[in-house]
Amino acid sequence: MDEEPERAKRWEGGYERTWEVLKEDETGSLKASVEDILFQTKRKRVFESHGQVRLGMMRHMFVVIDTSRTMEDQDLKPNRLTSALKLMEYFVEEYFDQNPISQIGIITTKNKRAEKLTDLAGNPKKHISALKKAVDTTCVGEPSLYNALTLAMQTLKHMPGHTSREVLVIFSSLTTCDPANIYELIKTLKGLKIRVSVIGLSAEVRVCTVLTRETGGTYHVILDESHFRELLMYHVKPPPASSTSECSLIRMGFPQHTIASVSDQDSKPSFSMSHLDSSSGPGLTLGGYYCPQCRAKYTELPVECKVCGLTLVSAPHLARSFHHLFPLDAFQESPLDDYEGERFCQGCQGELKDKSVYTCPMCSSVFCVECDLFIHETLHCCPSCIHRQTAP
Amino acid sequence: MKLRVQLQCKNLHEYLRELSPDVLDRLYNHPATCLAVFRELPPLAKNYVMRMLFLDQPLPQAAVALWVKKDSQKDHDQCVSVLMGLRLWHSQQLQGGLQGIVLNPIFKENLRVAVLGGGKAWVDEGSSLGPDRHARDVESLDRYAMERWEVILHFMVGSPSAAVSQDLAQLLTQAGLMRSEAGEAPCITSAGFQFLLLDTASQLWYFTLQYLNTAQSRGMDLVEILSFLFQLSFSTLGRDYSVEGMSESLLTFLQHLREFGLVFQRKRRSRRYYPTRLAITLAAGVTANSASSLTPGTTPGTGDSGFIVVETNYRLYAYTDSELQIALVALFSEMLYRFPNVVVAQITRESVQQAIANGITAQQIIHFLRTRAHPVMLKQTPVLPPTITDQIRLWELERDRLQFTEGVLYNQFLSQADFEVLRDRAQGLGVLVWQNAPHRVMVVTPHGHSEVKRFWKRQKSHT
Amino acid sequence: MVNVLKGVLVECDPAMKQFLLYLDETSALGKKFIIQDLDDTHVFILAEVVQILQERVGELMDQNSFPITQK
Amino acid sequence: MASDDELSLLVIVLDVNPIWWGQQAQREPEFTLSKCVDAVMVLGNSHLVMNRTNKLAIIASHCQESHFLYPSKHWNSGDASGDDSTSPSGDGKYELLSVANDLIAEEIRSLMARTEVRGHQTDTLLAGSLAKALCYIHRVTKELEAGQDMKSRILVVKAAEDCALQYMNFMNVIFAAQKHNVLIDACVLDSDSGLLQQACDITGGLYLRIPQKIALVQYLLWVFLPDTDQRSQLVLPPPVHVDYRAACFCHRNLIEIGYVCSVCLSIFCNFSPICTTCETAFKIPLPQLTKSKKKKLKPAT
Repeated sequence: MDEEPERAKRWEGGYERTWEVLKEDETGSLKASVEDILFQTKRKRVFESHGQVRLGMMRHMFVVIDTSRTMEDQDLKPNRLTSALKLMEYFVEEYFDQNPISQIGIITTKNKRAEKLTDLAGNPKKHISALKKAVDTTCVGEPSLYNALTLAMQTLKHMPGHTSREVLVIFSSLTTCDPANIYELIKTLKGLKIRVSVIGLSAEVRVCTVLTRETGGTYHVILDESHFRELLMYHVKPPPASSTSECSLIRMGFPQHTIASVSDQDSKPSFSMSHLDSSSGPGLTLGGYYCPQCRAKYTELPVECKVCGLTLVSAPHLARSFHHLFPLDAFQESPLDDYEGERFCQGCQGELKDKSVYTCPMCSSVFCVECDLFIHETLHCCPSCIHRQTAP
Repeated sequence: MKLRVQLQCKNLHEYLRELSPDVLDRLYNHPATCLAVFRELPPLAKNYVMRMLFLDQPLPQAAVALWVKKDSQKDHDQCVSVLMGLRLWHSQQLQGGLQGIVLNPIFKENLRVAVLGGGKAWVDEGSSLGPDRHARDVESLDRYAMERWEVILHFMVGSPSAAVSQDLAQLLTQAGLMRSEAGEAPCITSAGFQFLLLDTASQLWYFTLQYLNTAQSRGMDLVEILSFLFQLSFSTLGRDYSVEGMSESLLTFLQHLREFGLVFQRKRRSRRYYPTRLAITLAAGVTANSASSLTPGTTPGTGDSGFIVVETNYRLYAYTDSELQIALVALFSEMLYRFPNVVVAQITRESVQQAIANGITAQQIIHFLRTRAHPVMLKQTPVLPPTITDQIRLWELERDRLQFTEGVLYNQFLSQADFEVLRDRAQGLGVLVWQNAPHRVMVVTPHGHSEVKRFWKRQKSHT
Repeated sequence: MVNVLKGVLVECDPAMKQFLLYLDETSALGKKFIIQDLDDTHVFILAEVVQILQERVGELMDQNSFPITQK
Repeated sequence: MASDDELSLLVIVLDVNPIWWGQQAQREPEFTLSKCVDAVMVLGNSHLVMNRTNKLAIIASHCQESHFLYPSKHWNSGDASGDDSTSPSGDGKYELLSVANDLIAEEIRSLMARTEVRGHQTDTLLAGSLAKALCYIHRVTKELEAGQDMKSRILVVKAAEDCALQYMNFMNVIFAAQKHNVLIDACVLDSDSGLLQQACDITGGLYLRIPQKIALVQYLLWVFLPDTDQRSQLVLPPPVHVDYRAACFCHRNLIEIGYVCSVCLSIFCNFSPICTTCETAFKIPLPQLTKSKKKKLKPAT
């Protein structure tokens, strides 16, 4: 654990002639060249999606947010804390969008202490409201990586083996105040198969490098806000499941939603179980989801039944993550000049004007770059292939 | 005492509502007007009209009231009053004594024609004349329209090169945008300054309204020219139309429109005309004109959209070579540098105060900046730096620290009852400006004074 | 008996009112002009001083403003 | 009043499944495809006249393809100035509308004439049409000028049956729509559609199965013409009961309690030691239950 990481630093690397990438055109403008580079980066993300690997679809993740004094720095606007919390809200939403039956919890650390903002739970609303409230926290003192990780570990180690155990640390400070040897803790984390990833807001810190390397996580330091966002989004996708992780079939309930109208004589308002713990909100409602096992009522899904412990989800929740399992093949890029046929995109009907067209390998329909991106990032299915399916 | 004259720009509804029922009914005889009126209805009212478009039976009023949710009752009432006010809805007694509502049959008929077809063509297409040898493309029409319109604006700011017809100059004076002393060249008024800062669509609409107000005195038929105007706004850009079958007064009107740049006609006696983008966006100005409208209403293709960059240090960069635009910017800022395609100006307290003294409001300055903001500025939210907008408003408020209202003070009442009687009377007449019951003091407007005094005298004689 | 007086009602913030009272007391406009002090935000004044009063207020504001930009 | 710079795009997906419409013409000769197209055109026209900035697109969803009826490929999107070759209106209809309507009629005629029907599929490929609609919406959004804002919604006028094989694609489309805040409305002419019910429920659109086909125009104008702002004010049909139960991957039964594979989230109605979808062996040893299961259930993508 003592050897230096082999990865060379950027400044130790070869002399990069970054300016030579830019080329002037006849009129001396750099526009075409710059546009080219932008165009390439746009496409790049599409290719990064991995193919058929086993993914850990059920995730348990703790997000540790540093709320030490350094979070008051104003290099992110308006300050690091506000910016980070804002991005976290977006992250939580995306996370549940892509990992419908996973759970997340939030821990904050300041003043050499760590405390849980929210427990592991599968409903985004609670986390988001907690994050919204957290904007007013005062950032004081030093963070404690050790305490935060211990707190996360205490909960995560009880999670079943078929789920992933992850910790994501948003680390702003350059120091950490640890009550004991953190290297011992890293060993324990490794033993418990908890993956720890770190997003640094200031600069690379050695303890984080070691931490992430040992536990199999990733470590990045942000460049700016958009890069921060990009790095967060990287953690939205389910990670490849480690070969040692267990698999199992999980019993789940798919409750029906019953809508009772006020005019209906038989319907009576009843208490929702999800309101038992929180005093907020009206307890009595008419319709709801009834647990198929014990008939307890809930107003929102997904939820773990408080009475019988059955996980209740709806079919569309599961369907949300199908696209990870059956990813759409990347389209082939070919120059427009080589393409013969109608110069219209099969997706949006727009004229193909860019210098490249994208062909679906299955149905050989052509698409423009915008549609190519849209199809791979959001739609996850080829509009033309759908038509071929039933054709014999 | 100088009270600021606020440029009042009515929207289409306010204008139409002032017309007599007879004129309104005649207006609805043309599909184009129906369409224009329909389009300017509140969104909810539009849906009401659509729902009733294919119904021939009157609907019970109670049933219509059930269309909206309880918490939107206010919007519903407003829609009903608009529809009734424009005589689009008629009440009718249903069998069994219920109050029913029916869509104005003429309006219904013509809106159906506009949406679904049928009826006779609006105008003679130019195609009856055969293809035009001097056909104009969209670009040249845009250029032409802008040129014409700018001539008017130039004339208003007093550029020596700009000359307009007698009619137009007279119209500007009548509209209160310019003031002409006997024998002297007309000069711009404070209303004129405010006018200049509006966006083109609103300017056009304001101007058209003024034109319509004076139309009848020129012996023109209001219905005829309104119909033509709306018809113009629904025509297709870049297509030619024939003047065949137009009445004499309509032809005069066409000549005026030609001068404003709303239509293009190659020669005065040419048998065909092209509507320009100004004419087509005329109806768009109807909604955008509300003074509080904060939305950037850039008119596409008018060329003057998007050239101003404002920085938080009160620097203003205007990327334009138009004399007029520079003159407009100079209305409220201090010019620093002038380059062939850009001017640099500074927004200062003095310059803004000067503008405000000219009758321009802070809101108008901000609106001007926002509607002409450079595309780069449009990408950020808010479009203008808040420091600038706030400061401009503060500078205006600075002048408004004292509010003056002319009035007559009544004090030294003998009893609380006396005070209350007189106060309630004044309030009933709507002339009460201010009152303080514990001190028994009240202020009424000067013109309400005589009435209140008379009342008081009578009151005294009774007791 | 009711007393009737013609004039101008001025509505302003309390700070501004103090300035008006000061002008009145010092007879800065050549004479007393406040007819009646109504409440914290209202005074009733002579109509003829409005113009000059506005100028004085403008002057006051000018004194209290500093150029926020450098050229 | 709706601000001028907020555009509203309505994409109408019209089911033109020839088999269904053929049968329909025999069942009820007074309500045919051309009647339906007329009704849709009335809705389209009404939407266009509501506001100057309103935009419209109509997609015909056929057995084998989705075809844009309006705007056509050769038409510059959004720009009102059409090419001059189109014949001018001969009657009192608003010029823009008559040009659009002629185009729609022309396109649908050529579509129906061109495509030959193979097999006897009575299901229409709605998912494909919706996917194209979303691509189109995406493009129009990208083409907006700075500072402009657009609200878009999709209206599906559905005739034929659901296609069960489309489930996964349909769900993907629904989630994409939800992500982009695109409402999906459904006007169903025939039997209820479970997929569309879910689509409307998830995206917040309206689902209505109309009791009287002949009155289609009125239903369209009353229920589907108002945009989101006015919908919050108007009293509209209540949400329908949506069946969110899952269908197991092994027998396609609707189940209330099932078993989900932790790796691929396949749903099974009872325990099995190996996941048939991802071939993962589960840790918990269990007595062998049924082994006769279909090998691959995922549709070829």
